[in-house]
Amino acid sequence: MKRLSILLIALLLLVACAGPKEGLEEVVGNDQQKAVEDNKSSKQGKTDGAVEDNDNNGEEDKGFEFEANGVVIAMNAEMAPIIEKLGDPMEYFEADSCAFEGKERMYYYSGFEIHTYEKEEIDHVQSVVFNDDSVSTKEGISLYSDFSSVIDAYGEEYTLTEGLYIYERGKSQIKFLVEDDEIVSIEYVAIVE
Amino acid sequence: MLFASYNFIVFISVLFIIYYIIPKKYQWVLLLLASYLFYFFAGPSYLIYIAATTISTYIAGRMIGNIAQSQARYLSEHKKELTRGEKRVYRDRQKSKMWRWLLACLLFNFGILAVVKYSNFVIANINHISKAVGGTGGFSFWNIALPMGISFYTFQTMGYIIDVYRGKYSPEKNIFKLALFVSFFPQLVQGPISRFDDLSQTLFKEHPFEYRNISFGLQRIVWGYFKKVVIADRIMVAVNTLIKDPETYQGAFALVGMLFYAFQLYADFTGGIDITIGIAEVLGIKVKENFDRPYFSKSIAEYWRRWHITMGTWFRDYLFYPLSTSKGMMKIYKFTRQHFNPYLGKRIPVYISTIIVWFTTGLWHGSSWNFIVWGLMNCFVIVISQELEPLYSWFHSKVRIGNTIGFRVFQVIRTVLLLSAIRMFDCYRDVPTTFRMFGSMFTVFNYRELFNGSMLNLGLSMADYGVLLLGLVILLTVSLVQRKGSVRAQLASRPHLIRYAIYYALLIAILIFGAYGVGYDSSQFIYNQF
Amino acid sequence: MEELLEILEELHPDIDFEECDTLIDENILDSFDIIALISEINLEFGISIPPDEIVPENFNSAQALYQLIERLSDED
Amino acid sequence: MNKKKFGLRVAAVCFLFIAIWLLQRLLMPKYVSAIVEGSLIEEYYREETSHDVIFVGDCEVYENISPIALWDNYGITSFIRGGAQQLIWQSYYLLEETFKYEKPEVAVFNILAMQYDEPQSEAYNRLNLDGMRMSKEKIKSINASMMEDEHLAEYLFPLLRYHSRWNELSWEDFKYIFNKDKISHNGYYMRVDIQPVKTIPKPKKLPSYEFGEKAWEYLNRMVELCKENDVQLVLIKAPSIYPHWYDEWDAQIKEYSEEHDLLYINLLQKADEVGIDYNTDTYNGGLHLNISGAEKVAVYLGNILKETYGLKDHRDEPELSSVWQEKSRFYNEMREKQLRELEEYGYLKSLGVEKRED
Repeated sequence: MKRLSILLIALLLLVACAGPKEGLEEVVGNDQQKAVEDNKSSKQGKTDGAVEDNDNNGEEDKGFEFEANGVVIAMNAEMAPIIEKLGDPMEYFEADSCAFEGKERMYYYSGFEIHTYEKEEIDHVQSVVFNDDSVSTKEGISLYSDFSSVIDAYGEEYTLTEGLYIYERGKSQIKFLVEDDEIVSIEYVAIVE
Repeated sequence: MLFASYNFIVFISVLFIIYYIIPKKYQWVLLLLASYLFYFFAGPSYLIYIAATTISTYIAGRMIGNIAQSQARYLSEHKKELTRGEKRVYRDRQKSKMWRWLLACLLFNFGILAVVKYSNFVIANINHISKAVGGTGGFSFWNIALPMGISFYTFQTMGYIIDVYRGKYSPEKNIFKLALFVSFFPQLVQGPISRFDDLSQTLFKEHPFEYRNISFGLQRIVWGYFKKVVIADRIMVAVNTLIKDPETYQGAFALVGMLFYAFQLYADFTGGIDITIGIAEVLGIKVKENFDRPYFSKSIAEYWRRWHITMGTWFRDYLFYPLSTSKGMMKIYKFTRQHFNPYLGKRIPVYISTIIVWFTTGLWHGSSWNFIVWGLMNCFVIVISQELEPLYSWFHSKVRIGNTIGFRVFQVIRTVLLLSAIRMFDCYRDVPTTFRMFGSMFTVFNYRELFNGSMLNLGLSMADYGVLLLGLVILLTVSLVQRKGSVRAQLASRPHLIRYAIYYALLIAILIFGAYGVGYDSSQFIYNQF
Repeated sequence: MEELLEILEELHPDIDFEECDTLIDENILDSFDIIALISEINLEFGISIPPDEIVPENFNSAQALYQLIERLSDED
Repeated sequence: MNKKKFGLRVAAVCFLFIAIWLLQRLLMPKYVSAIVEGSLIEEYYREETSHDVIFVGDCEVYENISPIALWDNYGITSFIRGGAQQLIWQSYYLLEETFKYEKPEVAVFNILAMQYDEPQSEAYNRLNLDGMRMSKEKIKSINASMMEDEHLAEYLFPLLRYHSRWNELSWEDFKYIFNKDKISHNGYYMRVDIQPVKTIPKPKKLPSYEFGEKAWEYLNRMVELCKENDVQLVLIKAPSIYPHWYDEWDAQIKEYSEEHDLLYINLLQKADEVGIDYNTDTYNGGLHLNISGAEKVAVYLGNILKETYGLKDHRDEPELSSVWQEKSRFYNEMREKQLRELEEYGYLKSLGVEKRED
């Protein structure tokens, strides 16, 4: 019994803190941590994080995807499995980057082309460009349709510069170039860190 | 302007030179200008906040001072004719006038702090509750930027006004001197929280060029940068990888993250304070020490007397004592004493105050539940160990190990582990995650993974770990040398060759091994959040 | 002084308060005692000890404490 | 403080600065065997004789024109101050700096850089700026080129930029700490291998074909600068097929050159006239020419420059001749070496070129 209680106390020693008996400031040891944290937490927006729901909106993070012949092409995805599913491209072009290693590769398929970038020697999808109106986005927009259809499908949250409407979602953008209310270019672009 | 930025280094270099060139009576004016310039770089709009605090505190201080003065004059002029009771009535009336000024000043300044720092936290909580009861929770967040260092300078300035109210010293008559006290730039970002009577002794003085001050100050600055740039900013890369993705990094990795964070926080915070005190030293100004080798503490209570000391004493002097000796607490004391027993009577007021203090301390650190829980956990541990005290005494009387070195080392390690574990609350994104991660250390047995190369996927290379290990050894060595007094003074008595070899090695180590610049972009990003 | 010693002895019957002048330095009084003491003094003498007087020098001996009480009541 | 003590302190400070300077030399990339493009800009300072023609611009100048061929065929002396993805303001400041050393007859600018109106990447900035000697122009160029998170201090003291290379130092870094081998031929980066053009990528539609404001500003300044120094400015577009040179761009440059009375030569349009065979004259599918293509461009361009500006044939000047003979020797030696290498391995192993799968 005695042994047991000694063991128990030894355990308590682990959990709690037995300081020697101390004077004035004993309980008052209420210091602080870090100045720095002060700023950190506020800027990290922990304020919101602490109380808000944690179920991240998956859609939001996923980004725009293009689908061709049943193959999903997501931005920043690895290219190899996509080629495997899509088959060999009609045409292929690779461009050295000046001075540094790494190539930009372009794969031409019917109606669209895929550009890739190299990261750690693996090709990833950089962008998808539409070349004719035989393909359309998942939301049903194809080249040469009216611009109003874009607003219907993608909403009003775009940024506009010189006729280029850019929507952003997750790590991707979709860009519509509009001339005289007609969509003349559609491009998916990866946001690369 | 961060401490670890080229701009800041240029800024202080230029300041040091001008400071010792201009006539000495303008030195403090230069510091005021420099401080406001420093603050201007942080965000021009922030100047409004710090100016508001300065002006309001100045006015309140002067008014309280005037009341106190006229009270003293009145009492000495009418010493003879007033009875004791009349004096008391007069004094109470004056006191309540002063109290109103103090209260107005406190409400105004803590009000600013509350609005900029805590309104979004409150809104988030209201929204959450409203959602829980079926509402929409639709209050939108305020978009207010948090002025740099507002928690620090507000506390420092409120300490001043409370002291003036208590009659500890008379108020500063020169508003620009008060402005310098509020905004003194080296301590603006992360403390220490100085006291006016202490800092003003050297802050407004004329400082001749003294080789020893400059040399010691510069050494301290270099040492601070070493801790911050070589150690803290490097290990931060791994810490951020670990805590940003708690789903992946469980068990052993949670433990590693916990220990790394303790290491990072120590190097970062004490390094920053070294830079602060070093800068002040070069300027001939003495700023209070904020740390006393905290990781050698044998208990959490002791740790809190050795870590961020100026913050702790602030809470003690301006919150804990007033609270625990307030009228309300005395009533509670009396009540429990009479109706229960003296033991409880002694404890309950103190514990209530302690809990409030820790709640506030948590809140001060950050406006989230993480920090509140973190504060209360500290409180919990301290209260528990206090209550278990008789048990420990009994234990020690049975098992005589209390004074062996082994036991002391055990105490130190236990304390560091414990405080690191509590600190997990300020790592992870919310309270439940923290509990889950803590639990995973005991339920997820992936400790073998630490040795299969996954440690190299955290953003640090083998070379980085080498640097960190070396850094840890140096930190430990310096801490041990510190037990014999100032490291710099001990160094100064060594032969030139050894001294300079050490200074240069440290300086070059920062230049080469510092985790700054391109290639550390990600850490730069994280860094900005501090 | 008598009342003060009574209060003190009630807190720690085992200490000779008339002799000891290291009450704080030797950790005889902990913060609970201090707070309790302040409350008792308030009840007994009608004097409130302000927070900035809570320093070791004022609490190290019964004598120092008594001087503090005298000083504070003198102001009235 | 006595004299001895003071002297010791000065010595101690000097020692520190020397140590830091040595470390800086050690840690800066040497650009000798990999990314040799980083050496191009600084090789200009080794030149001991002046030049008739100075080229500035991106890879379309330093890979596509052979100064040695210009000498061999016309006795024209030239240097290419080109750099990878050199931005127009970098070209401008390089010209400004060059004019401090010498006043050439002609300055040639490759116009593709007009497409960029903003700094593009830190890495390319480094390749173009680090090689410059410290000068007013260098600082102005740095200030015009810095990305958002770059700092002037890291250019003035490159140690701040390259310190983290401490764990990737190689033997090369020690070997070339003071002196580096020459890698270019008056700024020309030689390649003898061949990869024919198979595909010409389709141009992407752009929201706007207008060049940016900053690009125009520096083009104007370049025109002014050349006028002030009495140097003829020639604009060229090299015969690289990618990145795409849009007709809309061409029209703007054409218009501009007419307005300012400049010679503008679109070598891409005149590829047939130049004699470029995209099956044999390019080493990476039409982006850059190999030595055969670069010599053809030099011959074509040299003729125009000689005819238009009456550039003198220096081949009968003994002093210049001997200098350029040495350059030719180095040029031919490297060509032989690359050809041998190509034969042996099938690719240029020493240049860090990847082996092609096809």
